[in-house]
Amino acid sequence: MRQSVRVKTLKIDDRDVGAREDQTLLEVCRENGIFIPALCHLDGLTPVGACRLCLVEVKGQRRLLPACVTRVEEGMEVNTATERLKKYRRQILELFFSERNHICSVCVSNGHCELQSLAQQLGVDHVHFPYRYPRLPVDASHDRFVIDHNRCILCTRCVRVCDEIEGAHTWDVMGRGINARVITDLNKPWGESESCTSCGKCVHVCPTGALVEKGRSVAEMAKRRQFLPYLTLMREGKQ
Amino acid sequence: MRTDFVNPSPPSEDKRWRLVDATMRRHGRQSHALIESLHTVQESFGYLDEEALRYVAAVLRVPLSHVYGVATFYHFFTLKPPGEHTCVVCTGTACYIKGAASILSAIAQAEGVKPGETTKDGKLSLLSARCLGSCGLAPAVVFDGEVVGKMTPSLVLERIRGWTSRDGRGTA
Amino acid sequence: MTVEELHDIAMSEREAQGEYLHHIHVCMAAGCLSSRSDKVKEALEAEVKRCNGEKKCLVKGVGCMGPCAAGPLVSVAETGTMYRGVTPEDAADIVQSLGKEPVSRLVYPTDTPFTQRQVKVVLENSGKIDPERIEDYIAADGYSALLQALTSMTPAEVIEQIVRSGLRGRGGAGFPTGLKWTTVAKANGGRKFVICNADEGDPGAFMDRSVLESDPHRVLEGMAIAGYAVGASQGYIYVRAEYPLAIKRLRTAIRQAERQGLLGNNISDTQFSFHVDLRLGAGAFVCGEETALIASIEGKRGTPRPRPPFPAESGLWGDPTLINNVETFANVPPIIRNGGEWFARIGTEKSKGTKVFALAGRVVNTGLIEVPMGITLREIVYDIGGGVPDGRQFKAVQTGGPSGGCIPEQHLDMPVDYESLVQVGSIMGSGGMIVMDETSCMVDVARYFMEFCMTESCGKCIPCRVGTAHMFDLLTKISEGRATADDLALLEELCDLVQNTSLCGLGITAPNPVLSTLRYFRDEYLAHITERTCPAGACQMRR
Amino acid sequence: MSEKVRLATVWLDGCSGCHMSFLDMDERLLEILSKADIVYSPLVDFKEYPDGVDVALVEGAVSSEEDERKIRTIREKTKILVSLGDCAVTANVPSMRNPFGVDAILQRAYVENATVQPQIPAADLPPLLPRSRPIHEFVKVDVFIPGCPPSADTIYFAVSELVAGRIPDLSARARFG
Repeated sequence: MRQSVRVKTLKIDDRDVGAREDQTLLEVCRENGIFIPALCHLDGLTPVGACRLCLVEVKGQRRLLPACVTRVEEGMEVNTATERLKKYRRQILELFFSERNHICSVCVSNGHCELQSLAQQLGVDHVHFPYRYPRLPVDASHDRFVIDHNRCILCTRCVRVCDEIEGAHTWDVMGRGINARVITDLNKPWGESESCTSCGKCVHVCPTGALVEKGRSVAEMAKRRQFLPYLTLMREGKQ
Repeated sequence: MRTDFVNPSPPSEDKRWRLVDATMRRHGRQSHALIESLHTVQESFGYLDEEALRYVAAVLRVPLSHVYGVATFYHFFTLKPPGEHTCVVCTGTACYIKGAASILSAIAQAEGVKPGETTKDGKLSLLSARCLGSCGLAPAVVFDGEVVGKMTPSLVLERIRGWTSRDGRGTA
Repeated sequence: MTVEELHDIAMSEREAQGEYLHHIHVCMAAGCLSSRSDKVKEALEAEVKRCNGEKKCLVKGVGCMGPCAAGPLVSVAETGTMYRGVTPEDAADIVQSLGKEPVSRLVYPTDTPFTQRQVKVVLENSGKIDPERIEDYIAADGYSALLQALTSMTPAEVIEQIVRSGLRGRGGAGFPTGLKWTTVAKANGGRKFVICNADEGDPGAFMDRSVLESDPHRVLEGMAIAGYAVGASQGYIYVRAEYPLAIKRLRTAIRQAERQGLLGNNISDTQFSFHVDLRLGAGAFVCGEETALIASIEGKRGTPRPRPPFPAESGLWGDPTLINNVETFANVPPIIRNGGEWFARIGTEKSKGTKVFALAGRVVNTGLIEVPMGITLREIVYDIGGGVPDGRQFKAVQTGGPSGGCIPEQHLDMPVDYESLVQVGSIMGSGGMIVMDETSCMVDVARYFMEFCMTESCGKCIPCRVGTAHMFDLLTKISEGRATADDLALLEELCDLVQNTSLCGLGITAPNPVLSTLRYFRDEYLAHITERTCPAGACQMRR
Repeated sequence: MSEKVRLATVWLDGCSGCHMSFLDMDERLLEILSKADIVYSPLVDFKEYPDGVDVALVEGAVSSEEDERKIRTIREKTKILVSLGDCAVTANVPSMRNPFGVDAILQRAYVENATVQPQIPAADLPPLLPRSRPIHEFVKVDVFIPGCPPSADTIYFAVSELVAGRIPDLSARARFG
């Protein structure tokens, strides 16, 4: 049963496009083959607007808006790829790289990493912000999985998939600011978690090599995501 | 509707749990009572230990990681037991302009503690606060809950030495 | 409670107080309490008792009188005499002098610009009434606005008065209050909420604390009026846990108002019910941001979410929510009592009314002041503040805390209003105003605020989380004389990035102290970089 | 003076993999050498970094005081400085010691893991910098070729462009790791 949904027309990068009124700019852009980068967003999870890569310019709005949470409006005029936006996106990617220790060459997700491939796609050939080199732990206490905080970008996809899809809420974020970190339960080793069902969803939604399966060598960890749209669809069907 | 959910009982006979229970009950044991409940735990026990976090999580039915996330997000909460005495140095703008930094460094030099730390003998916890709202009396320092204004490094050290030496004599 | 009953309470309270020949007021707000005004009050009471004067002389604990640095403060109400730095030993002299010449050695001069240039609207009761007695508030016309609204105005008429008053949010951004109320009133939803933001987090600001400690009922009354206007029956006050006295007085006030039927169900026999609960903050500056504050009331980590939807549409538990700060609500009762036009006559064209500032730093008179909008900064610093002490040079005045900026000498004649402050690179902010002289280094000040923003960043969005940390490192490098011109360029680049891409107000405004000091004191930055010296002598060079 | 481009390759703190990749250009090296002279390189026997270098490909991170001294000299004497490979561009593997600090690293390498004569060498080794850092944090870099290592094809493209006097656009050809 679907209530009648109205259609809106808007202009994205000088192209006229139509959209359902309940759609976000990001959805409409992707439907229309307009590339918008994003690292925290993943179809099927609640959008949080945290990675700021999907910021777009909307005419009449003083501030840049995150496409992942901005609803379409009639007559909206949107620019998704101005020089200014491209510059900000490159700078933001550089901030991610400078925050922790992303050493692609020795990462099990090398070649399958969303951060790495976005950097290439957006033309980041070096990081001109000083690297921070924090000292961060690697937790390999779980039987099957590893969390390497050096590679974590705090996108919170793991937190959301665990809460919203698996229903375990094993993951959350502790601390704040530059000291924030994802944790399991009361910040105990993952292997000792009382709530983790070992379903592995967190591993497969993780955009980088922060959450990986054990026993993988460099460049061997490719993530499988097909389950997410599937599970979301099945849930909708149930209602 | 489930009826078989038994409310967990407090970790110990300690009467202070009743205060915690009262807060949770007042809010209908709803998840949004988490911060208020943690306040009561800290007020009653001085800090939040694992046992308390587990208990509050169980009663309010909030995931453990959520509780830990909240407890570490807010600077007012501490997961470590405080020292015998606490000294809070205000580092609000007015106090900063009037020399709060030199007070902190004097304490660091004399007692070997930085803000957020407790001396090895457990006598003194040093904290810094983001504005106590006593800007007119800058720089302000709180000694065991008592706000004192217009402080200098030497006055502060004097108060602190009062604690440490008096306590030392008391046990001797 | 009906209007008549309220009137009766007011009359009998005034009569009771009028029976005393003398009224000694002792400041019992946090500032004076920290210099032991409670002991002074006890001594005064003992002295009155000793002289068998209990029937003639009333010793009353009151709220903040303003010049906090001169505390403990005592005043004699009928003569207006004010005493400063009073000790318990002075009690006898003060009591003996009643009806005669004041005790000259203790007199705090009140014929100065400090008192004369101020206009009290928000603070009209501060330092005059006992914040722990609802009767005293009622005797000062308290709750008459609420009952007036409930019994003789429609919600739309209440909002109309707020719109006419031109009141703008006193939390800092200056959003028109009437518009906010209208939006919440029009929002769909059966359940609505009113939240009072009392999470005063700016370092160097204590206006809200003072209002809550000195006149808590005024805030409750303002909230209840707002609840009536927008259709909410539940209010929350989100107050800093660091303000124990304010919390205690609010709790007392809520209890008293409930007992008198001024809060609760069917207030004044109308259909309107309004309950107020306290929620304690726990030390997170970011919770001053509306959506973070809502998350915190819901018992979560205080991280903001993107807006829209705005809380007016979808706020606490997804319901329409009105959020105003303490000072905004405190302005509401007098507006309803005297009418929007009365309020609109104070201030300037676009910034109406008064503003409370916490004046601190390198200035002779520190404390809480309330001035009409449009007054110049020079009048505040030199006339009211008494200028810079110790024969030093004025350098800058900082407004808006970590979201604001440093305003130099050349802009001192600018009127204090929302737009002018933004034009010179600062903001009105919630009302912290810190005066600095030549011993303050502007790089060091920028670094101080950046450290604040870095440690207060919630960590949700990357520009604020990492950008503030990078900016702090760069400012540290500059202040230690280790930086190059490239570092300065990088700093400016980060300012632009963080300002334009951060999720919430904290990140968006975090670069402001850097940008404003770069704008007016760039040469100081350059001295640190090229000559590796700190002109103010405040920074330790590590090179 | 020949009219050929004066080309240098330098090896700082890296595994020499980028130089191996350079050599993997195989017969294409000859084509490059027809347009450029190698005036300094670990692959040939020059002791001093010469003046007037047109293009320098630098492999490796800046990890020691000697590395820092070298890179500053190179910058002075070179027109176009190229960061070749991830160690030069990001400090890569050498930077993995950074979170731990120099003392802990030396202790681990020369004492804890030593089987004979455990001792931290005092002489003969250039002192390590507190942190191993990418080249551009010390001197201006003109071209970045990320990759660990960059492929021979990428290097060939980049060097061909450079000897032809053009700045290569590597956006589609190179990535970190």
